[in-house]
Amino acid sequence: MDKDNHSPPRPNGVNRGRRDFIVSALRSAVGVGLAATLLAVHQRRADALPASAIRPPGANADDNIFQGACIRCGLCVRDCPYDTLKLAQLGDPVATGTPYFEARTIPCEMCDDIPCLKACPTGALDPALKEIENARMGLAVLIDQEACIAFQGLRCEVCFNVCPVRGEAITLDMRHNPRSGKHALFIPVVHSDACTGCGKCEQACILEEAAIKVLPLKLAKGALGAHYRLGWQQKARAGEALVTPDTPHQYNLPSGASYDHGGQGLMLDSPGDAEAPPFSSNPLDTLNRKGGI
Amino acid sequence: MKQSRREFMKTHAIAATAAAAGITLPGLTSAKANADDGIRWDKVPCRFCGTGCSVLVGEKDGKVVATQGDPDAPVNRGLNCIKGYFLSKIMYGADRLTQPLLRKKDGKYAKDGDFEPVSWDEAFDVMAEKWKAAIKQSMEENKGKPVEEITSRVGMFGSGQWTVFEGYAASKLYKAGFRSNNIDPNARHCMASAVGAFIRAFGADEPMGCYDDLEHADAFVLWGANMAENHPVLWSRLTDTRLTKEECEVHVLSTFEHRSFELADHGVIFKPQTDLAILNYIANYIVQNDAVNWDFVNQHVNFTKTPTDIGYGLRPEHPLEQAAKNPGKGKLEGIDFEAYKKALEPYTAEYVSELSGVSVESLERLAKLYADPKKKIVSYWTMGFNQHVRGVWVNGLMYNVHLLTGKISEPGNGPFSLTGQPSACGTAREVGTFAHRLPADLVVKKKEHRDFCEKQWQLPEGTLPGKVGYHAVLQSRMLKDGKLNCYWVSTNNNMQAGPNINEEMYPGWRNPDNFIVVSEAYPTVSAMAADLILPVAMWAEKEGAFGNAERRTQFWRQQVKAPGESRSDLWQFVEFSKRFKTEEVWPEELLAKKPEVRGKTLFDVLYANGVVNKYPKQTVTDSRGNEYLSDEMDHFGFYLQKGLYEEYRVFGKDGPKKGHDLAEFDAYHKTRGLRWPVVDGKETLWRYREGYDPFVPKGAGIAFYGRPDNRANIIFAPYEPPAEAPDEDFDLWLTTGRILEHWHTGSMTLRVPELYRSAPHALVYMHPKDAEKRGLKRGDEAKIASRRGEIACRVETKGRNKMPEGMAFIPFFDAGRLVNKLVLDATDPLSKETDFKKVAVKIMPA
Amino acid sequence: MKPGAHPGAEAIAAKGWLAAHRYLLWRRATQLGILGLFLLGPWFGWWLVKGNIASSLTLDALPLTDPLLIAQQFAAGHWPLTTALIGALIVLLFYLLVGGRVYCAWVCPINIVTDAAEWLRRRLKIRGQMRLSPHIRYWLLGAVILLPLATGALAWELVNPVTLVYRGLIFGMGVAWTVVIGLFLFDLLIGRRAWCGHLCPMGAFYGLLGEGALLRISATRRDRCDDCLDCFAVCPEQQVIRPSLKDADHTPVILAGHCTNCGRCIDVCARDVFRFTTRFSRTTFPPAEVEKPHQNPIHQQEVST
Amino acid sequence: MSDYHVCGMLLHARPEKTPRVADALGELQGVELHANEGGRMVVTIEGGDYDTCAGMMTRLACLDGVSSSSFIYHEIDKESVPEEPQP
Repeated sequence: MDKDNHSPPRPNGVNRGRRDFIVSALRSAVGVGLAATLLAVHQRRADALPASAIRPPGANADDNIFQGACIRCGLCVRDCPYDTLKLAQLGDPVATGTPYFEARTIPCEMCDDIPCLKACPTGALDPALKEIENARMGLAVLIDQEACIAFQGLRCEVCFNVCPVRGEAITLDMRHNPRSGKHALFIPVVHSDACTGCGKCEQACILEEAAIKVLPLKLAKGALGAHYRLGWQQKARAGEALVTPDTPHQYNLPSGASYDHGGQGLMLDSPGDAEAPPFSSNPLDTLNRKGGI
Repeated sequence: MKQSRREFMKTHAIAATAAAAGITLPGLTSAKANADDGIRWDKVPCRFCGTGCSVLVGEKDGKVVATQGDPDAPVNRGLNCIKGYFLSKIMYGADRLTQPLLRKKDGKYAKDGDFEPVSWDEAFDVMAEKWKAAIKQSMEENKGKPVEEITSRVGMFGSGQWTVFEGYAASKLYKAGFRSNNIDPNARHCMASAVGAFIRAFGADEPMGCYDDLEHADAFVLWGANMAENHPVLWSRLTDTRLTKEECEVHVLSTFEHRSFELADHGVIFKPQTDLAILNYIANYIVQNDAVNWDFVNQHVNFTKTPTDIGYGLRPEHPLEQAAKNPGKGKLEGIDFEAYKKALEPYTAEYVSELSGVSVESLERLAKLYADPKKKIVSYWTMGFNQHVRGVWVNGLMYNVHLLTGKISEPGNGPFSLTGQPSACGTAREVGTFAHRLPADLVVKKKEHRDFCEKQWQLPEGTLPGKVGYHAVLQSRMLKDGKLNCYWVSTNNNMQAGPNINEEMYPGWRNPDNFIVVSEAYPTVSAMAADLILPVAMWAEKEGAFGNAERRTQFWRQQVKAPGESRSDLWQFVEFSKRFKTEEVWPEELLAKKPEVRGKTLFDVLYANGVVNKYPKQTVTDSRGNEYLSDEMDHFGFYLQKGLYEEYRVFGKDGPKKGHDLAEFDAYHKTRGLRWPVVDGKETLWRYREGYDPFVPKGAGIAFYGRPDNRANIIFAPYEPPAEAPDEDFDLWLTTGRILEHWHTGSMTLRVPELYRSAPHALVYMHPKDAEKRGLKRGDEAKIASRRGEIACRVETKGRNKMPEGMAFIPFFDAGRLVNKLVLDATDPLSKETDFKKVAVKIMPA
Repeated sequence: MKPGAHPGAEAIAAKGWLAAHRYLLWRRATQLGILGLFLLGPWFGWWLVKGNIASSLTLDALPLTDPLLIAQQFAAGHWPLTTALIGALIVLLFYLLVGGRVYCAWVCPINIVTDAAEWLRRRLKIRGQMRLSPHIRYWLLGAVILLPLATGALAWELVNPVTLVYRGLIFGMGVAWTVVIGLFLFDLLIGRRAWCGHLCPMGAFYGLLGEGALLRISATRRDRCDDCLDCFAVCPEQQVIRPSLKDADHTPVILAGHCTNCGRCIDVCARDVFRFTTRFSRTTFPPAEVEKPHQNPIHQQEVST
Repeated sequence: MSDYHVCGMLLHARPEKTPRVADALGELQGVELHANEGGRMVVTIEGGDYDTCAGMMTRLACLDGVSSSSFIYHEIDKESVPEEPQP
């Protein structure tokens, strides 16, 4: 309270006693409380980041936490060499003043030295992020498999070509094209363990409306229950069977049939061992063969 | 429109009958719906690469509104690549040229004037005046010279993207009309080495296999061919075979890792130029391990060797050229197997491994594959082999391996030289628009061939010059030296795609006493460097015919009118021929031999000669009653395309070189193309193989009838170093090439907004360590300089091409980053094809 | 103040227009100068200063951060990096020295808007006065600090007009103009100095900060005051003047934290009663002999007591 | 200028014979097979005038394997239309 304002006589002559003070204080408190709750509701709405707005690298996946850490200074916007980032303006569906980018217009170019993160004074863009490949701004998802012409068998792969982490974040799954019978499908497949959500694929997609879009992680990712593991992955990761493998199996088989336990199972006309090439791998045997050429 | 009403009548008939039979016809309704939205569909081959996919073009209200992959086309069965997907947009770039433009200063042509729109008459007047002056000077210089010596001051740079008709008409205009062999296609930059090797080994151009090899081979070996990006639909078929066929293997050899390595079971990176050594090693392995298919070799093969140390096709005064013992020599010399075996001996695994940087295991695995008689192998290559200072040799060494093992002309077994452009085969090679060729494998040097051609074209004897004309790189040099003064560039963008722009090409074009005409649809770099620009009709705006890489000739009808005053190249050549009287182009002694040509124009002699104008005006229709435009027919009053084609077809049927038969004109409108030789309407899949090739006599099994003794040539050639290699100050290799999203110089594909967005600028792909050493990182602007020029572009270290240390790659589609300023105009001295793949450069921060 | 005349008219007459607007011009120069520094980058590409008043980086070396924002961050449970902390410390010390609410007068862009509203209000002689208690801003400040505890985010920054307008000017206004117009009308129609004087939590925060400020305005020559009341008319925090000017046993120095050190009273006082000095200055000038005649009877009598 | 006649015919054939009939239809000029369900075949005949259509109908009727044929639909386009080249 303003200690030296012991209610001197006011110009309009009203003598404010303690009662008046309490009444006006109460009125202020109620008014401000109402304003605060309104603001809290507004904040709740602002926490719901629209899917098309992506935070810069290093931002916390939970946008509420990010909005607590970002003081809306715009230094990251200034240091982005590609004018990707912009500060949300009043009326944008994103919390006012916070930095975001829209992949379809200007994606993040995945700079190696992450200049935007270095510029952030408050650490809202987590300085623990050292490699841009570890950023998780979002996750690209090939949403519309009907529109994507690669799924129809055409050779597009533009999203694969532009990806800065190609081969890890996005790979081409090559499959037989049953319709044409003699062509292959080159299906782009995104891997969430490597995709940084930079949005270059969404920008480059040649369709009128991008078939591949970067979505916030919480929208894009499901989660396998911890109670279940994929057996073959665990075995691969362990490098050997988790449970001691069977001793070799024996079978009663008719002649000419063989059984491959781990593979094909029953093989009726068991092929002889692959014919060796008609020449020995040691050239001298051939050269010193009797009888000349 | 009338035809769609008929369509309704027919569908009503079907519907009524089906109803009576109680059958529901789902297809029926869609067919009806299809007819409803008023789009007329017709088949057209794709405008881009040599694969030759067929697309259906949808025309409505005079505009191409949509395209679709042609589901019935055997090559692509309804599929396209990303460029094919956008075919409907390439003709509608905002800055399309629609009027002839001439450099003028205060109303008159001036070399340094600015472009001003002019009428076609004024354009042709200025051109005719320049051409006549140059031809007059040539005729004086040729006085008294035999026909084997005469030269000319007029030239043309044509294209493997010409239609068959345009190539044939241009070839006639120049060789017969102007008596100039200085006409060369841009296929010189892409297939000349392949042509040279085909003729030397088999006596006949064009591959002996076809695309069906893709479905029958056990193994594929790619040599310097990034099929994944440059023959996308063929790569899709190759991938499908690899996925669905047991033990199918894919081996990819290249100087850097590109997208085709994704499918490679065995990827091999070798040092530039050492492919010569690797192939000799494989041949040596086959010979040492007695994997030679003796009954094939004894019956069908001769052993020869080629002169060595033949220089690099540079200017005669260049030190490298002076140092060469046999510059440009290529005469084969017969040898026996022992001599061949002895010549191969130095190429041991250790020597080649050390030279090429490829491990001995890799080399052996490759050699074992070729040597294994049970493995059917198809070898594919494109510019890696062709754009090579020893391109003819390396193509030949590839044939040696296949001939030694007899793996040739069989389903899924044989060498296959892939073609880059849609009609490098159909137009440039088969129609013979090269400086040394005539149609159907005939050559200008042989009198017998010239006589046949003169008879066909009803020309006086001795019209056709016998001296080989200026090839691509020589044209640039002759322009610069002022020996070539009138130059017409059509359907290519050589100022951006040709080598050594700064030192040779640009000075040549801007040489004041030259007059450069460019026929172009968009304001490209070549158009900017020209003196006169003629607006052209593109692709579906004209009737045309392409011949793809598997000898499949595909025709298409004109779908829409060209914008403004644009005319097809064919119209331009034939119309321009009207400006010349025979007296102005042929000397007196020639006219004396055939007096009736006196006073006639070249148009009368070359095109209104009773054969080309044999087919009267008619409406061009399809089997559904749809009617199509034909601007040339309306203008000239006869079916020009059909006349040209039918005259050209005789060369293949009755010419000295057999086995080049083509079907009649109308057959190609009813089929998705036919693979020649087409005899009694039947296509040939594998040439030289009894049963598949009608020209192989019964019981012969195989006959390389292109050669007099039906025997192919195994030609030994040694390893020789490239023209330019990295040294202390230019310490990096640079190679150039294409990417999937853009065609050649991007003049069409960069005008499609979506394609521009997917790949807007050329990048320099380099190894991260190389970048780091030079203070560069991904995304930085770098300056790339060679001894001849420099450009700047951004660095890419994580891109689609993973470069080995010491090598960089820059695509040439970006008009703002002309990588061909850096490229040396060294060529294969035999094929005269430029080596775009080996340049020494230095890279530093811009 | 003579009826019909505008406050400061006498001062202009007495010491010339320029002297009568000296601090006002200085203030506007500073406010627009700071804004100009931020705009050098986006407009001319000279990146001397990056960011905005929430947090900035000058010459890539000097970080400056708004301490109120840092306080909100602590409440939101986020521990900012040392750069932001150093920036906040520097700003904190600066304002502790020169007076917290110097921010309001010399930096904040909204001040220009509310001053303009006040000026127009006076010209149009709008009398409407909503019963707003000047203490609401302290409640609002409390809410602004506590909201992040509840919501986890800097909720106040969603609507904070000060940072909103400043950021808008530098990074793009969007619909922020509505806030400017809203505040202008709010101050013009609802009440005198409604926003800065009653509601703005930043004002409250910097006011608290300014309690112990060194730089103060002092009515050193209150003896010469002729009760023209011009200083009252222009002062945004009128309550601070009376004790120092009129209460003889109160020090002439205006110690109230609310004083924004805007210097407007110095400008408009024809008698040069006020002057910038430090809070410890006890100097009062002896009456009369220094002064030129032009004695005012009331004044004479006042001083002597 | 010739007119354009289109007729719809329904042919019945034994199911195992339909492939042979379909091949035979393929050889004929201006005849198209549109549907074939359990031996019932929907066929259209296009021709320039009455007697070509009529001739074709009789030929279809006596095709080997065709057990019965019925004539369902006929429409003529009288308007003068340029000579339609034979497919």
